[in-house]
Amino acid sequence: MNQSTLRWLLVLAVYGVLAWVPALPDAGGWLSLIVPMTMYIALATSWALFSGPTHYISLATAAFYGVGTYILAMGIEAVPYPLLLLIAALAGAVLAALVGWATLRLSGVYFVIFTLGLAELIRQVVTWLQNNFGGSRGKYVFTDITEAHIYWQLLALTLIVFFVGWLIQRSRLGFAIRIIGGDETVAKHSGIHVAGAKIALFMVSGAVAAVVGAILAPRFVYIEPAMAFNPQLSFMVAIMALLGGLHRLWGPLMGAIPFALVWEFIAANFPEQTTLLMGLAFLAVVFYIPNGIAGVMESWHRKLRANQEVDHG
Amino acid sequence: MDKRIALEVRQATKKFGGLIAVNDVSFEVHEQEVVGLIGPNGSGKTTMMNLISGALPVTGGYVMMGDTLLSELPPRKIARAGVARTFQLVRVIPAMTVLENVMAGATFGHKRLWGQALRVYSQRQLERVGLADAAEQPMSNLTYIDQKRVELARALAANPTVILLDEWLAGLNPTELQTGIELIRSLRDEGRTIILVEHVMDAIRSLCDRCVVMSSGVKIAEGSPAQVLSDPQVIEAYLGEDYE
Amino acid sequence: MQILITGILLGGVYAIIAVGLSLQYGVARIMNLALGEMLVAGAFAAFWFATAQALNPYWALLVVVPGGFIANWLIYQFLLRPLVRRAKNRGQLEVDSILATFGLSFTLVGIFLWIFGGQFFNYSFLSVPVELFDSRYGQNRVLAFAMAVLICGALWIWLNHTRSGLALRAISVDPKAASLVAIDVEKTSAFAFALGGAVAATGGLVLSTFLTFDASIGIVFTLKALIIVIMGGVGDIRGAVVAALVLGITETLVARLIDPGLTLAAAYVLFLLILLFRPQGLFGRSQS
Amino acid sequence: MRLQWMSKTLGVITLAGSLALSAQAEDPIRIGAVAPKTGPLAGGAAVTYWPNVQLWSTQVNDAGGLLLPDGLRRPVEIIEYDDRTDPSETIRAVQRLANNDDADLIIPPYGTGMALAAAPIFDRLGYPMLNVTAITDQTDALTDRYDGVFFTLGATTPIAQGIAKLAADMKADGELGNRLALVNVADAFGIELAKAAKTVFEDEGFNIVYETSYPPTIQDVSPIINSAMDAEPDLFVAFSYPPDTFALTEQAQVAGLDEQVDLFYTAVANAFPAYRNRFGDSINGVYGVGGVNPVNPDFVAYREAHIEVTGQEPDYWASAVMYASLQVMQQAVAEVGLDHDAIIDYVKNNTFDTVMGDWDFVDQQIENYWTVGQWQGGQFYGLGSTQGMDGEAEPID
Repeated sequence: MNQSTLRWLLVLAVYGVLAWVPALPDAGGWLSLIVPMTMYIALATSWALFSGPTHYISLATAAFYGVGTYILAMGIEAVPYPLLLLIAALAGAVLAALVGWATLRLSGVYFVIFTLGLAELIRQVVTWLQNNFGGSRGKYVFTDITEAHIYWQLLALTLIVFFVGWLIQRSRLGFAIRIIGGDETVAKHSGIHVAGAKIALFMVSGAVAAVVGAILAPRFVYIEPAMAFNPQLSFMVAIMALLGGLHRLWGPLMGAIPFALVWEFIAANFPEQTTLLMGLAFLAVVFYIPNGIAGVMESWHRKLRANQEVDHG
Repeated sequence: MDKRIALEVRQATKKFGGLIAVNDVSFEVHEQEVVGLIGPNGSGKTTMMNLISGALPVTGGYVMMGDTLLSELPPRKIARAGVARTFQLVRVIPAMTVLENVMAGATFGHKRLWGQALRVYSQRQLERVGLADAAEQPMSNLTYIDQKRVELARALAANPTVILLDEWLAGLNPTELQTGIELIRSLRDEGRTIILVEHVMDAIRSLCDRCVVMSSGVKIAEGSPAQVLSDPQVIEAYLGEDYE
Repeated sequence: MQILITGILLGGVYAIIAVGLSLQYGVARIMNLALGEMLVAGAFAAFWFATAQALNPYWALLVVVPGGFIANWLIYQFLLRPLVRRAKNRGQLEVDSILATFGLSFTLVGIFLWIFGGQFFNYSFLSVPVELFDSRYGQNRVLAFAMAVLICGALWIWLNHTRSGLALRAISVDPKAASLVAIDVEKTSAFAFALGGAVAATGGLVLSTFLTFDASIGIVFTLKALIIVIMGGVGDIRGAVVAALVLGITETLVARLIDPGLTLAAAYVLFLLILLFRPQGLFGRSQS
Repeated sequence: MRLQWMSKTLGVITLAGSLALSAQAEDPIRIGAVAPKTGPLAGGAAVTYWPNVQLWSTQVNDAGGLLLPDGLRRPVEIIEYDDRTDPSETIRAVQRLANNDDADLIIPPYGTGMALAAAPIFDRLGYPMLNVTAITDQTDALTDRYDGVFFTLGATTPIAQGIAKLAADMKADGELGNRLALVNVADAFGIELAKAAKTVFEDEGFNIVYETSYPPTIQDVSPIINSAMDAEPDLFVAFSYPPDTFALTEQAQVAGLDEQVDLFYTAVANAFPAYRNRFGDSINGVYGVGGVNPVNPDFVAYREAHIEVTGQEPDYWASAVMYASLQVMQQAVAEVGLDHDAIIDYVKNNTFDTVMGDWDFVDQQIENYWTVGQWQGGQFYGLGSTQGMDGEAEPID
C-alpha cells in the first residue's frame, strides 16, 4: 500500500466519523455551526484551486452561488433534485467560462473588478426579471430536505472537491497551471494554452460554488436576490482561503475552520463590528501571514526537522 | 547551401506606436544551419526573435516554417510546431525543482510526454547540459549560469526543429563557453536549425554558418561571419555603438 | 435632450472621482479599491456641515481637501509602500495591493458604520429648480457640475502647464526614465496618491449634495471609477473625463428608458464591451 | 479525608442548585429582536421597530417584569441582532437566538422580505411569530402552512385597494383624471403591492401612462420623476421604502411633479414624523400608506409615552401596530406562560385589548386595518380602512 492510498484511507475514515455528527445529542446546535463551516471548506478549497496558482483574485463566488440557488428555486417543483444539482454545476461552469473568456486574457486587476461586480450585476438582472415578469421578488422552496441532508451533501461535495483537486494536481492541467503561475511567458512558449487552462480551472470553482448554492437553497426556504447574491460570501471565501494558504490543497481548510469559528463568535458578540473586523483580517493576512497558516505550519515543520537533524548529527 | 529552407522571414515589420523596431527584414534559414543574428544594442534583434516565436505579432510581413505560417499563430501553436526558445533574461520558474522546469518543455508542446516517460526523458536533457545531479534541487539554489543551462534543457526537451537562443552564451567563462559552443554544434549535427542572437564574437566566428546583421531595425548585411564582420557598414554600426 | 443634460450633469461629477483614481493608478501604480470610502468620507463631512452645523456643505471643502490629502498620504506611506518594497514582481504587487486596499476598504466601512450607523442619509441643499432648455433641473446638480468642471480643468492645467505636473506625467509614462531625469519617483508617487484621494473625497462631497448615501455605498463608486478609468485609458485624464460623461449618459438613458434598477448593469455592459474590443481604453494606444 | 472532600463537594453542588432555584424568579425572560440597524431598511426600523422594543421593555421592567400565570414577574432582557437588511442574516440570527441564546420569545423581524424569509424558521423552531411589518398577499398560504405565524398590518391587495378606491371615488367626482404613474421599489413589499395595485387601478378605469421599478439601494431618483413628468400623469403613486420616499418627494418638488399631479402618494416613511419635519407644510394633502386616528386618546397616550421613553415620536401607521403586537404577546404570556404552543393557541382564540383597540385574530390575521391616509395640517390622518376604523377622516385637496 503506497502513501497516497494510505492518505486517502485516512481521509475516508475522518469522513466516516464526521458523517455521524447529525446523530449527536443536540444535533441542531452542532449542525448550525458545522454546516456553514463545511460550506466554506468546499467554497474556499475550490476557490484556491483556481486563484492559488494563477494569482487571480476571484470575487465571483457569490454570483455562482446565487445562480445555483436560483436554479434550485426555479426547478424544484418540476425537475428531480439530483438533476438540478447537475444543471447548477453546468450553469456555474458555463458562466465561469464566459467570464473567464472575457477577462482572463487580461491583467488581474480587470479580473478582480469584473468579478467584484458580477454578483451585483446578476442580482440586478434577476430582480428586474422577477419584477417585470415574475410578479414577486422571492421564491419559496418547500422540500423535505433537512439540515442533516444538507450537511451530508456538503460533506460529500468537499470530498469530491478534494479528490478533483488531487487529480488536477497530478494532471497535465495542474502542471500547466503551476507553470502559468510561475511565468506566463514560459508557459506560452512551452505550448500551453494559457487562457484555456485558466478558464478550465475557473470553471471548476464556478461549478462547485453553484452546486453549493443549490444544496443550501432549501435551508433558507424563501429565496430572494439580495440573499442569494450576497457579495459578502465572495469576500469570506477569499479571506478564508488566503488565511489558510493557497499553495497546498489542504491550505484553505486550515483557514476555513478557524475563521468560521471565530466569525461565528464575532457575529454573535460584535454584530456591529463585523465589517471592520473583516477589513482588519484582510490587512493582517496580507501583511503578516502572506503564505497563510499552511505556510506557517510548514516553516515550523521545517525548523523542527532542522533541529532534529542537528540533534541527531 | 543546397539544404532545404527551414524558416523564411519575409518583409517582417514591427511598429510600437510611432517607433519602428523591425523594418522590412527578410532572410532565410536552412535546415541544419546555425544563423547568427547580430547587431548593436537596440537594433531589433530580440524583437526579431519575438516575432519568430510569436511573443509579438508582426505588424507587416510574415514568418513561415515549412508550410506553416508562423506569424499568424499564437506562441503556443508555434511551440507545438517545433520552435523552442530561450530568453535574453533567464526565465525559469523558481518555485519548481530543476527537473520540473525541464519537464515543462516536454509536456505541452512539440513533445508531449507524461508520467515516468516524461521524467526519464527530461532527466536525459539535464544530463546533456551537464546538470544531471541537480534534478531535485529547487531552482532557486542554482547559479545564473546553471539557470541558463536549465533553460536550454527545457528548450531541448521539446525536441524542436528550430531553436532560438537569445544571448545564451553571454556571461560564460572561457571553458564554459567552449562547452557551450560544442553543445550547440552537436544540436546542429542532430539535424536542428538554430538561430542565435549573440555578442560574443568568438562564438559567432566558430559557430555560425551565416550571419544576419541588423541595425536600427533594418538588415544591413548577410553572409558568412568573416564576410559580414569585415563589411564597413557593419563596422560603422558597431563602432557607433561602442563610442556611445 | 433632458436625458442628455441629466446624464452630462451626472457624468461630470463621476469625472471628478475618475480623475482621482486615474492620478492614483496612473502615477502611483496602485489600484486603490478603497477609493470609494474616501468619497463616502467626503460625503459624511458635507452631511455633518449641512445638518449639524447648518452651513453650506461646500464649507466642508476646508476639511475634506486637506483631510483627504493627509489621510491618503499616510495610507500610501505606511500601508502601501511596504508592499511596493516587498513585492518580488508586478503580479505580486498587484495581488497584494488589491487585497490590502480591500482590507482598507472594509476597515473604513466598518469605522463609518461604527460612527454613523447604517442608515441612509441625505440632506437638502439647493434642491430648487433651475430652468435649462425648457426643462427643470436641481440647482444642486448644476452647481455640482460646475465644481466638476472647475476641478478637472484646474488639474488639467496643472498637469500640462506646470513643472510638477510634468513630473507626474513623466512617471505615469515611465517611472524608470523619470528617475533618470532626477524626479523623485517615490515622493511624487506619494503626492499623486494623496492628491488623487483628496480629489475623490471632494467628489464625494459634491455628490452628496444631490445623492443619497450610506456607509457601505463606497464600493459602487469604486467600481464606477474603475470602469471609467479603464474605459478612458489608464493615466489619461482627457479619456477619463470623456468616459465619465459616456457612463453618466448611459446610466441616465438606461434608467429613463429601460429600468432604474439596471444602472450598474448598464455600466457593466459598457465595461464588457471595452474589455472585449478596446482593452487599452477609448483613447489608449495599444502597447506591446 | 476522602469523605470530607466528598461532602464538601456535595455541599457546593447543593448550594449552587438552591441558588439557581432562587435565582429563577429573578432570571430575566430572554426576548430576541432581529431587525436592520444597517442597510437600506435601517432607517425604517429605527423609527418603527427598535423604539417600540425599547418602549415596551422599559415599561414592562418598570412594572417589575413580565407577568406570568403564577403571578410572579420576571424582568425581560432584550437580545438584539442586526440583520443588516439581509434575509440570510435574519435567518442566521433567528437560529442563533433559538439555539445559542435560548431566547424565550422572538420579536419578528422588520420588513416584508426579512419576515417572509424568517417565517419557515420560526415555524421549524416552534416560536410564535406576531408579524407587523410584513405585507404580502401570501398571508393565507403562510398561515395555512405555519401554525404559529400571525399578521397584523394587513395584506397587499386591500392596501392597494385603499388608494385605488380613493382615487376612483375622486375620479368619479370629476376631481381627478385617469392618467396614472405607478412606480415601486423592487423588493418583496413594493413588487407585490404594485402588482396588486395595477390590477385594481385598471379595473377602476385608470390608464397607466408610466410604470417602473427601482432597486432599494437607488441613489438617484431624478430619472424616475423626470420620466413620470414626461408622461403627464394626473396621479403619481409610489410603493416606496424609507430612503426613496424622501428622495422621490424631494425630486418631485424640484421638478414640479407635485404641482402637476392632483394626487401624490408614497408608501413607507410617508407616515413618519421625519417626513413632516423635512418637508413642512409643502406636503399638506400628500397621500400615504396606512394611517392612524391621531386624536384617539389611546394613541395620544401611547404617543406621549413613546416620546418620553425613546425621545422620538412614533410614526402614524405601523408604530402603534407594532406596540399592539407586543401587547398581545404580553397578555398571552400572562395567561399561559412561556410555552410556545400554548401562546400560539391562546393568541388564536382570544381577544386582546391593545392601543389599536380590540384585536381578534381570524385565521391568524387581523382583518381590520388602515390602508390609506393623508397629511392634514401637520398630522397624518387615516382616511380608509378595510372594515371601517373609528375616526376615518375626509380627504382634503
